[in-house]
Amino acid sequence: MRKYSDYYPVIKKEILSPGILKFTFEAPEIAGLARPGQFVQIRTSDDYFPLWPRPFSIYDADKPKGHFSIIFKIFGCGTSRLANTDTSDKVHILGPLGNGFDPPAGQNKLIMAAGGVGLPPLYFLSRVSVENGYPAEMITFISGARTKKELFEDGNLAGLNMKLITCTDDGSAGSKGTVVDILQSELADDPERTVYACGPGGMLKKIDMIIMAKRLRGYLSLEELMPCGYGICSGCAVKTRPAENRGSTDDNRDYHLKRVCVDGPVFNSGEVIWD
Amino acid sequence: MRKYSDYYPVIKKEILSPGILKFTFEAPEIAGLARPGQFVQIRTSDDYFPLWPRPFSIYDADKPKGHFSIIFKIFGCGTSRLANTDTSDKVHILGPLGNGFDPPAGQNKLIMAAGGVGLPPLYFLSRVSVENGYPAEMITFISGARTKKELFEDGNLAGLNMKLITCTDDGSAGSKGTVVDILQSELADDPERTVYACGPGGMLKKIDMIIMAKRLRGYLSLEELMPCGYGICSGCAVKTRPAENRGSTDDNRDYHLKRVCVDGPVFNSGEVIWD
Amino acid sequence: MGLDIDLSVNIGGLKLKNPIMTASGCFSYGQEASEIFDLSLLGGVITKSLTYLPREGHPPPKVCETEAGMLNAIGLSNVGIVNFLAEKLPFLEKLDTACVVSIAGSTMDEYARLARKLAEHESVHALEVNISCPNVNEGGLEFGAEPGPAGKVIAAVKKEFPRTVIAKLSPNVTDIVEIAESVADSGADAVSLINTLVGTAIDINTRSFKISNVFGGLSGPAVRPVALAMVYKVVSNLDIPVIGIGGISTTSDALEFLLAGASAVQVGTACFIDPKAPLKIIDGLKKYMQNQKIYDINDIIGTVGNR
Amino acid sequence: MGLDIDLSVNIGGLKLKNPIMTASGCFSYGQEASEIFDLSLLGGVITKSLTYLPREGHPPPKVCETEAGMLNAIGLSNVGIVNFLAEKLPFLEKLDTACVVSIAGSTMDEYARLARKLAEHESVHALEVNISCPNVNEGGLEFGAEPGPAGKVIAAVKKEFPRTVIAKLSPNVTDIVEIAESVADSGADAVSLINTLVGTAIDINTRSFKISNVFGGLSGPAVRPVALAMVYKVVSNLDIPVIGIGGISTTSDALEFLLAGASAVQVGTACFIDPKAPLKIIDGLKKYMQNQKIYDINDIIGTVGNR
Ligand SMILES: Cc1cc2nc3c(=O)[nH]c(=O)nc-3n(C[C@H](O)[C@H](O)[C@H](O)COP(=O)(O)OP(=O)(O)OC[C@H]3O[C@@H](n4cnc5c(N)ncnc54)[C@H](O)[C@@H]3O)c2cc1C
Ligand SMILES: Cc1cc2nc3c(=O)[nH]c(=O)nc-3n(C[C@H](O)[C@H](O)[C@H](O)COP(=O)(O)OP(=O)(O)OC[C@H]3O[C@@H](n4cnc5c(N)ncnc54)[C@H](O)[C@@H]3O)c2cc1C
Ligand SMILES: Cc1cc2nc3c(=O)[nH]c(=O)nc-3n(C[C@H](O)[C@H](O)[C@H](O)COP(=O)(O)O)c2cc1C
Ligand SMILES: Cc1cc2nc3c(=O)[nH]c(=O)nc-3n(C[C@H](O)[C@H](O)[C@H](O)COP(=O)(O)O)c2cc1C
Ligand code: FES
Ligand code: FES
Repeated sequence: MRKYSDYYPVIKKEILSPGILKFTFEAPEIAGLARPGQFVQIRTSDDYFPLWPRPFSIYDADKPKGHFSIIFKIFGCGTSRLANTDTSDKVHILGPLGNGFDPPAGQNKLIMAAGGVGLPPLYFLSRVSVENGYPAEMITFISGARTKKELFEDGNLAGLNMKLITCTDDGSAGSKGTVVDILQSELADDPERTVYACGPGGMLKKIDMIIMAKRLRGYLSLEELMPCGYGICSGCAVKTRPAENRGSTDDNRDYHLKRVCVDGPVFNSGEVIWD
Repeated sequence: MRKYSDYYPVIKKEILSPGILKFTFEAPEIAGLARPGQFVQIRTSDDYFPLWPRPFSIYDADKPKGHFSIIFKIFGCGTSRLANTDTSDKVHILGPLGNGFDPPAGQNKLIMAAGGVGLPPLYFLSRVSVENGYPAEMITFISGARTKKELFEDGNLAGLNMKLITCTDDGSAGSKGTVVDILQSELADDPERTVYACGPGGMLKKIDMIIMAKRLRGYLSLEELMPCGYGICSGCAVKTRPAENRGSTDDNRDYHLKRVCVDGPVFNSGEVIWD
Repeated sequence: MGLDIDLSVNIGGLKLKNPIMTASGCFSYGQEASEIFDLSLLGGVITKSLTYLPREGHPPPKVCETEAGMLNAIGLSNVGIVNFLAEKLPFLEKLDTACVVSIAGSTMDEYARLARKLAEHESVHALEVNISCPNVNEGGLEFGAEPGPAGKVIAAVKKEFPRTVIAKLSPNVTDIVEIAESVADSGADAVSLINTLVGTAIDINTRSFKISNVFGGLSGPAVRPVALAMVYKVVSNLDIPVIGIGGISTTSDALEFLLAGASAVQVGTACFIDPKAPLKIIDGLKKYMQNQKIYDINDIIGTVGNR
Repeated sequence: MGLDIDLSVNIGGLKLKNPIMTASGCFSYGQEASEIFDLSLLGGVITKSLTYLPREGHPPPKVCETEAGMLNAIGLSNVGIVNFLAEKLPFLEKLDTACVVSIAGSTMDEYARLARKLAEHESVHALEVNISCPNVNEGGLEFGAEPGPAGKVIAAVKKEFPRTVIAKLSPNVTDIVEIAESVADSGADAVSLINTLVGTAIDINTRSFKISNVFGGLSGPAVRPVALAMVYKVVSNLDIPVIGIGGISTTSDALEFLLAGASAVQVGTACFIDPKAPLKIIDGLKKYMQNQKIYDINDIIGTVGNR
């Protein structure tokens, strides 16, 4: 798959909530190829703070305009420096990267389980699925955060007319409970769903267990440290079960390493061996 | 001498000419102690690009207000990042540093020879000298640059009513000629002067030769790489002649290292052994 | 429009169209980067170090960032020689660039067997013998840390492989010149240095090591001064061609090594932070030479201090 | 308001009120920094390495910046023992902090004579024996690079100096544990590591080395992972107290070394970029301990991996 590595300008900066920003870039080559679940590696400056570029999921891509956007949360050095980039400044972007989601197939209802800034790839997947004819009413989108001020939305999500459930751990907005809690109660109502999840590792692990226990189909999008993002360093490797071992518990005897950046970031439920 | 090391805010940014900026800081402790010829070490960020703080001469200090200012030219990483600092951002400043100039004594006329951003300490010295009763008409101030757009002035210099000569190497503004050229012709008119010089190494070396040849009194303010700026690393050392050797030519047999940051940056003419 | 610039170099029989190669372990086997740019622009490509059998390598976490550098304990994860020949070499063969295969063994015999297999393939222009991997017991420092074993490995490989043999040296030694001398005496056609420095890092919140293997290899801009010093020491003391490696990210970095006497350089960690870093260096070298009015790269090599 | 925090440590008989010291050559003899803060807040101060006679050191340029680090070839410029005793020690004596004098000699005898002179002064609480300066022939690596000579120097100093003797080790060796073991066997009360890594840098415009001595010592954040690995290796293999040095600039950096098992640390290059760095680290340690509800620093030392 062709990938592009170049300097592209930031053309729009939006603040969605304190510390959560949406950036739009003009990068026709990348926007033209981007699929839901894929990501880009971004480097703000030519110096070495931080050394590695930082990975961000593609939130949306506008092929005709040649734009794509990301939504990110300010954590440390890399995201702070990105946040300080001015409109029209150029940043170094490599992408599109990763396997992306398989488009939903068949008649199953879908549940999107988005924890925090795990939302972007699931929004993109939902938007494209609906546009490709997947009935919006068959998609439930759970968007969760720890607390009200970490919840964010730019209006597009609501515009898709899916069943949208927001939740916060502390109940300060939306339902009270974690994404996992909500997912569980949704599955209690209707156990025949395909689950797509993206968020913190702890959340993904729990969701994976639920999916496996219920023998559903599910896809998890992982976040790992990424030196290169395009498969050359092996630094992002995670332990996975060989296909024949799925479901086995004797995981550490026989594992296979996969690179999150090229073999993922989307993995089948049951594939990843969690710590 | 007491020195302060703390975070102080930039309170004013002025662009004097393309790539030459004047910054004013609110730093009462430093402003209160600053003497002409002294400098500060500035670090814009807590990361390590660049590793060392950068030295800048104090251009002026306003004790009552607790402000001091510098004028600097954008060269590389350190000065670029300083230039990008916003008003009210704090930067790390250590100062005041260095020996500073001996205030002019006696009846001699003075010549200030400022090459490029060598101007700040000589302006400060002139301003203080005039305020302390030194007759402005006894001071000739030569301010030179390579070309017109590298010349700068914020109006204060002219306000002192000294004899002010600006020059450019290419004649695009002021007299045509280098600071050294102008100095030489001034000295031809009136050889009994005390010379104060600050600017690039090559200029200082030539001026030192002239001063020595004419057996005048003169002071040179040097610029060297400065890891620490307060005397602990020896990194800024320059070769100097032991007092008894001044004027000798067999310089490399017997030299003494002095630290520009604490033994300087101001040296007596004849003291430094130039490469 | 100025004279043509000749960037070609010859390193112990290995001809490169320009002195910029990608370092072992920092370029996989080439396919991934070929989705980004045309690999034929490179002077040469060096594969991930191969062992006889495939290896998964160390468990994650395998990498972490440090100040202007990174630690890795990948643990020589590789596809093994058989899969390499079947799946990777055919791709590399088609490129118009030098193909250097890196090998690593846990016994002298493994090195020899790898060399023998690779000798059969003319498209393998050279071997780089990794005797310097700091984070595995196998195939690593036990050979590279002492002159005796280092020389023996090289002699064994040299016996099997008729083309250029490059010994890749470890910086984690008291006297790099001594090791370089030993491999030169044993027939190495060139040496490449440095592999990574041994390092570690601790997460103060979890109070655990940041990489599973505890010790990892430090690479990136942080190590460049150490690498440059070792290259200059070897160049100054021995006649063998030297390939410089360590933190090379920009044209200026590459020039430091060439000026110090390296006949070519390898770009490692910089390929992670900018896949096109090697290409930018090649372009930058041309510009530098144009400005300096030097038309043959060989007129730059080793000229530090004598202008 | 929480319990009191006890930061005091004991390193081979040397008692420190807290584990933060300033590194040799990065603090002169203390006077300059005393114009900025109260030195009595420090755990200890280590002087610039003294030789018997005064030394000017190498000619300029002596230093240059590198990525997240710096090179220096100061060349042991120092005032010599006689001037030190007359002009510098009286100042240090008045401080309420441990006074450690660093010594360096070009012969075994010079080390012994320095130790004998300093033994007379009770206010010299400990000696740090620099057998690891990478950029001078005298007093440097010729002793520190091999276990035999390293041990002999320490034995000679130990014979003359009745209080704590710390051996400062070089990282430019194949096996740091071997050297540490030799000095431990020769009576060293503690080891401190690392001194600088040998490095160099070239100015591509002037095509000359950036420092007059060609080779210099690399220090600063860039070297921290290497230093930490060596500290952890020595701690894991030997019983001797270890003082960690190398790139320590922040509380988190210092904690990495303490967690790895260092009983104290030294702050070097960071004193250049922020004179108060050692104080900030002391404050930061207290905060970290408060947050972690640990009230004795000794309960942090060496606890990496076992929580
Ligand atoms: C494939 C992929 C897609 C991603 N997509 C997005 C996205 O769309 N939006 C987005 O905001 N982020 C996304 N991330 C995460 C993002 O890359 C990190 O937040 C970023 O790398 C942090 O860099 P930093 O330099 O700011 O923080 P660092 O300085 O690297 O880290 C600062 C601190 O934050 C912690 N930290 C870093 N990342 C995370 C995290 N993800 N969760 C919790 N703690 C963390 C670190 O452990 C550290 O303690 C993605 C990651 C991957 C691998
Ligand atoms: C005591 C003292 C007082 C100073 N006062 C002032 C002042 O008042 N105003 C001011 O603008 N500067 C002053 N300087 C110089 C200033 O410190 C440097 O310009 C600055 O350190 C450059 O840092 P940088 O990171 O931007 O450039 P670097 O990245 O360090 O250097 C970039 C390039 O510029 C070159 N360079 C750096 N400094 C100079 C220089 N001074 N002249 C020519 N080339 C240079 C370097 O060799 C390098 O090639 C003073 C220096 C000293 C020692
Ligand atoms: C992730 C990673 C994997 C590496 N794998 C190998 C390897 O398999 N064989 C080898 O000889 N060197 C390996 N190296 C070392 C590099 O080839 C190179 O010698 C070193 O990283 C220094 O160069 P750099 O600073 O440009 O990265 C690896 C380095 C990194 C960072
Ligand atoms: C400018 C400079 C001078 C030094 N001089 C000495 C010295 O005289 N004796 C010594 O044992 N170490 C000396 N060192 C080494 C430091 O004490 C320390 O071991 C090393 O710099 C690593 O620590 P750092 O990264 O915190 O600087 C010097 C280091 C620097 C940067
Ligand atoms: S990040 Fe380098 S292989 Fe995945
Ligand atoms: S800059 Fe450190 S002594 Fe002058």
